[in-house]
Amino acid sequence: MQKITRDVLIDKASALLSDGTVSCVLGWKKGEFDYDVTPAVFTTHDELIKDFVFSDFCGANFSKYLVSKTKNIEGRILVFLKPCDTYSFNQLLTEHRFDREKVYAVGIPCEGMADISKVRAISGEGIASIDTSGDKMLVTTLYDDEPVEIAPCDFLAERCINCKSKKHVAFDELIGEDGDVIDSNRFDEVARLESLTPDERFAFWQNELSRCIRCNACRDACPACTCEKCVFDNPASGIENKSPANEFEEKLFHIIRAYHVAGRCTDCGECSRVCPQNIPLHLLNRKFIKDMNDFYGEYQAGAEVGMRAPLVDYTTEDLEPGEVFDRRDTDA
Amino acid sequence: MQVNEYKPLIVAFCCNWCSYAGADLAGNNRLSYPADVKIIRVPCSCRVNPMFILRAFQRGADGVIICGCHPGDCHYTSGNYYTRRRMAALFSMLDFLGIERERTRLEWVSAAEGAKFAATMNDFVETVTALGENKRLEDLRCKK
Amino acid sequence: MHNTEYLRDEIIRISGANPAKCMRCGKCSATCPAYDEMEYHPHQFVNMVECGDIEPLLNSESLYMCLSCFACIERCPRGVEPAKFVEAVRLTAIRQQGANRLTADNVPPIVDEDTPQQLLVSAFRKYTK
Amino acid sequence: MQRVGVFVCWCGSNIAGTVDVHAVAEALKNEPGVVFSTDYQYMCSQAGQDMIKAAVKEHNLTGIVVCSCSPRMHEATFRKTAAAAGLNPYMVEIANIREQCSWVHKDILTGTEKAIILGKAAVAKVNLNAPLTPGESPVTKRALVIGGGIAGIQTALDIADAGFEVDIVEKKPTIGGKMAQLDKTFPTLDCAACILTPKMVDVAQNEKIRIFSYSEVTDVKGFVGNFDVTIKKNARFVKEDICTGCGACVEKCPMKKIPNEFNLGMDNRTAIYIPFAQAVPKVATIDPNACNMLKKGKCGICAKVCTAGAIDYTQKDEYIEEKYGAIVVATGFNPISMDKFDEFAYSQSKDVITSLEFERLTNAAGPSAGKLLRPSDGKHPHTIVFVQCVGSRCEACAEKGKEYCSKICCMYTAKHAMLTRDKYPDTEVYVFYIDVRTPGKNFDEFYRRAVEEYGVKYIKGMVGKVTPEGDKLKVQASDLLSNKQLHIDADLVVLAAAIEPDKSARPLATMLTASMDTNDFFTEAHPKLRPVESPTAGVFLSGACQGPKDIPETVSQAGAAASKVIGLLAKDKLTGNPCVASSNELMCNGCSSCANVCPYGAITYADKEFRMPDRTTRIRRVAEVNPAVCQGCGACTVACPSGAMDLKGFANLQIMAEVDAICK
Repeated sequence: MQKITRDVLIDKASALLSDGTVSCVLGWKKGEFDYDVTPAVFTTHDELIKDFVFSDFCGANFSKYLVSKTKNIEGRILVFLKPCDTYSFNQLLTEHRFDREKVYAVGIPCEGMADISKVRAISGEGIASIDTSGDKMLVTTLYDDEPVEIAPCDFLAERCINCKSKKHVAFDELIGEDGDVIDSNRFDEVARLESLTPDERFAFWQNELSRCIRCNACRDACPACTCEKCVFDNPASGIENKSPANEFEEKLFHIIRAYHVAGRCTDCGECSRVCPQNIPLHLLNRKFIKDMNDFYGEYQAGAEVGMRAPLVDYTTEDLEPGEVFDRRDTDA
Repeated sequence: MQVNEYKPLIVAFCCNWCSYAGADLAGNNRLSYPADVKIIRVPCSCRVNPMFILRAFQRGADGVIICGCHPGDCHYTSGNYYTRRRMAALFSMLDFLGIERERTRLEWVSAAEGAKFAATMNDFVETVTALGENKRLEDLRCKK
Repeated sequence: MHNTEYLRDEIIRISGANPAKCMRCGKCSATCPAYDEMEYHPHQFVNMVECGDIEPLLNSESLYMCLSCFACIERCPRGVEPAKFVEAVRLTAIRQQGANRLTADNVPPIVDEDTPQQLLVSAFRKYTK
Repeated sequence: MQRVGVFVCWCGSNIAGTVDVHAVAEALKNEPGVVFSTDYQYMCSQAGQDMIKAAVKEHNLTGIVVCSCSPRMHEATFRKTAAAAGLNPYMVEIANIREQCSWVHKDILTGTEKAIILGKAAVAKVNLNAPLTPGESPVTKRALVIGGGIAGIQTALDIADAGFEVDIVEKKPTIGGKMAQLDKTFPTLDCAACILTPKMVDVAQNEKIRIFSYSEVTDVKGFVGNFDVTIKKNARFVKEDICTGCGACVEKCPMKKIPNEFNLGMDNRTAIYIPFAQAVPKVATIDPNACNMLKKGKCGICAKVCTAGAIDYTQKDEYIEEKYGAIVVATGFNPISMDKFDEFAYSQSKDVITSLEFERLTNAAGPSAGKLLRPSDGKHPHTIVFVQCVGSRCEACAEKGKEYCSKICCMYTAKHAMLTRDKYPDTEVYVFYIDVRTPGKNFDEFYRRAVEEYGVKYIKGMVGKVTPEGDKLKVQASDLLSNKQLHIDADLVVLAAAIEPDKSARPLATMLTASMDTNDFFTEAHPKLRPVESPTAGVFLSGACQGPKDIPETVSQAGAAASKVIGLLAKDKLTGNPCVASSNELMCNGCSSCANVCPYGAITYADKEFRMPDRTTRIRRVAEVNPAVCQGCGACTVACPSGAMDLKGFANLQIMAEVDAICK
């Protein structure tokens, strides 16, 4: 259950619209069901009243939308940013992907967002409505009279259980209290996989990646994947690839995608959130983050605007690729 | 009795200024290494895109080795430092996916190190031969 | 021969310092307040450790003349830390059987009422295994 | 598709001995695009080259593959051949079947097999080659020298001598630098001023040279041949063109207690001042932090006494923009601060001085008019202790000293010691050294003379402690050779302080995108073969900004830098390497990843307008590569996530085609 309510956000948005601070609002719009919330642009108070929602299903990271939504608008756009979104916001500013002057950022607190597949696993199919009671979630399905009660630890998304920061690193205005960077256990799963044998790791990823249907949802939601033209869509890139024909191409796509966002990925977890096949794609990104932290010192993409990512930097004393393995073997 | 002895296919990316010259020196000194090694000349080791490495594996390479100037000696002052970071990250990721880490290597070979070039190639070929065919990052459509 | 090398490596290991870094400037000896009391001076310590010439050091009174003031460590331009070698050799010496430099029985004759407690404690720490 | 001709060279038996050249030529005939394939004994010979030219005409070839020795050997040769045949020289690819095939493989079957594969890779690449034309850029025939010490002066004079215009930017009110502060120069002992000041006058009188004194470089844009530089001329509150340097203002200025930096604070100057008698330009400068008129609006005496009317209290900093073809960095050095060396009591006693202060003390134009007197009481010192390597070769104390050897201290200390004994034979002079390093013409002889003829006491060992006691300095030191600790009652202690690059060098390096080492010395393009060039094209290095140097070395490097500059300015146009990076602006995100890794600062960004499919327009930030600056390493191509950046001659598709051909 979010501490902040829909009404507070609508009031804020309406006030900023009416005093002319912003000309439009990037917000969440309710869909057919309570859980399929989509990002949308609102321009009037009435539209907000009609469609704006804020719930445990508002996980979408709006930062990426600013790249396209700030073009060709008069005035500024209001955007609501959860703490993790602010990192992507800064990273995109570092990469000059949108004009800061065009944006009015309101930081909002976040209690963690729900993972609908986790909810569904408990409630069963046919979810008719979702309500909240205290911090619990009440899920009514078509097949049950009584709503199923689900505790946060059972419905929170993985990325929220391992939330890395409740601190807003960028905003014009903050609603509620700011939090702190959290010492999370987000690298535990990567470390566990590292401790397996190569055969076990290969089997794990073979199983995960073979489910990929190349819907491109991960790429389309990723705030680091904002290329004007993706290499996979570009015949001149040499690796144009629209659908994975075999195991190699499943791997190729995900390795290259993870490599391209390495050092720029803020670990927002959108890739795994949107994956319809529930592939733990964030583990690939976290592997790069963990490695770079280990090899070159702690680095959080987007913590500040203008930082230099590890892969576009160097020191003369860096580890050799071979030493990387030697070190890990001695640690193990 | 095995009729066809397994021969690995090795792609070596060599920077023009040090390692390619080192390979030339190995030739000048007639220091032999297996013909399984095929060299591609690049201006600097930092020109090697991870895409090229994956492409080589896709098309049937069993091992990929990147050679550049020793750290501090880069013709372009800093190119090999970027290579070192990129390859450390990429190789570690390939290992994470369960692909044999011995199939990828980064070595610094100067223009004066013909002997090192030959020794490195001999060693790499031996290592990859011991591993056998690349099965984990192959594209069956590209197989003969 | 074997013992020489072993001793040398042990001293280097215990001290955690590296005698090869020494550039023979002698600033350690120049700065040492106990210089005149010592048979082997700080720079000689470093050199002798490097050469594996540990036996004479083990038997030298110099070990107990070092005040552990660490002026040599502070001023060495190369970070060699000569006092750590003195310390390491001293430890090696007093760790041998019956080689305690100071026992409780030694204390009463040399102590008077002005002797601070702390001095005794640190002396025990330094001269007794 | 190209029309490719393949030419397989036998190289006598060098290739043909281990590779079946006919079989290679035959096999490559079947490759896509190949319309002609042959072999010949010596392709690089005139007959071989003629054969290639003829084939180009006869078969209308658009691309050439030569299977021969290493491209490092004959690529240039065959490119010229192609050009002579009317082809673009960059339509040639070499398959290295000698050094990397016939010479390293023994068996003819394996050799032939590999040669065919290497040939296929070259064919696959040449099919994707495109004609390349090296870019040309004009050269502004004027050089900028940053720093007006002996390095900058010599460089400027040499460039001007060749007939090119040179500007010197010097941040102090006068040129001359450190050398102007020295007394005598080793090993010949001629006076520094006697050899330097005529050069300073030469600079002032040379029509080709302009001096911007009391000025600094604040911005550098552009690239080799075409630098746009902004120079800030600090307000000196004196009209430079009117001031005659008569010194009347200096005489009358009531603010007389300002520490004189030229004498390192050992005496005082006035608020309006001329640093020294032979200053160039000989123009007064008002110190705005000391002048009462500028601070409080009261005084104005200098304006009253100036008959020329040169004083202008309202003068403002002036920014000058100028174009240059080449830039020489000659920012020089400074002794490091002695504040952190408490053991030598530098901050506790006036009689502990640095060697540069000693130079001023013995200089006839110095604070004591050349008499060696103690700064504290003006008495003649009878025992002098020189300490070498203070802060040099100091690995453990990085925050205090420097890891490197400062190179010049051994010699100037020998000079100081010798001169002292020569002039004042009643003084006892000790030099404490770790090693005496005197490699140089007549250097060791000089040092030996100090010992043997002048009786300077050289003691192997360092000084551990200096304690001021009464009017003496108690020096505690070790004599390593006689294994003794020495206690000397000295009257004066002279510290040979390590030298470091001037603080202005680091920000300047950033402006120039010239690289520096961890000690802030400029890095040379190649440590052995290109010692006076920076890796950044068009930026050259002169003097101690590149590493510690004495005067003869500085002057020879200054001359070398000048000759490089002259070589550059003598060209009307610069021809670049056409194998450079270029960005496809339609795909560029403007994310700056490429610029972050570019070692040459060749990438800039511009906001450009793009027409969108929906007929609207959008302004986007996109990368632009300056082909004159880019050296073609390709670091940017891998940093670019969208693949917008590619390298001509080594394009993504070309390299991948080679990979495919090899792995087929």
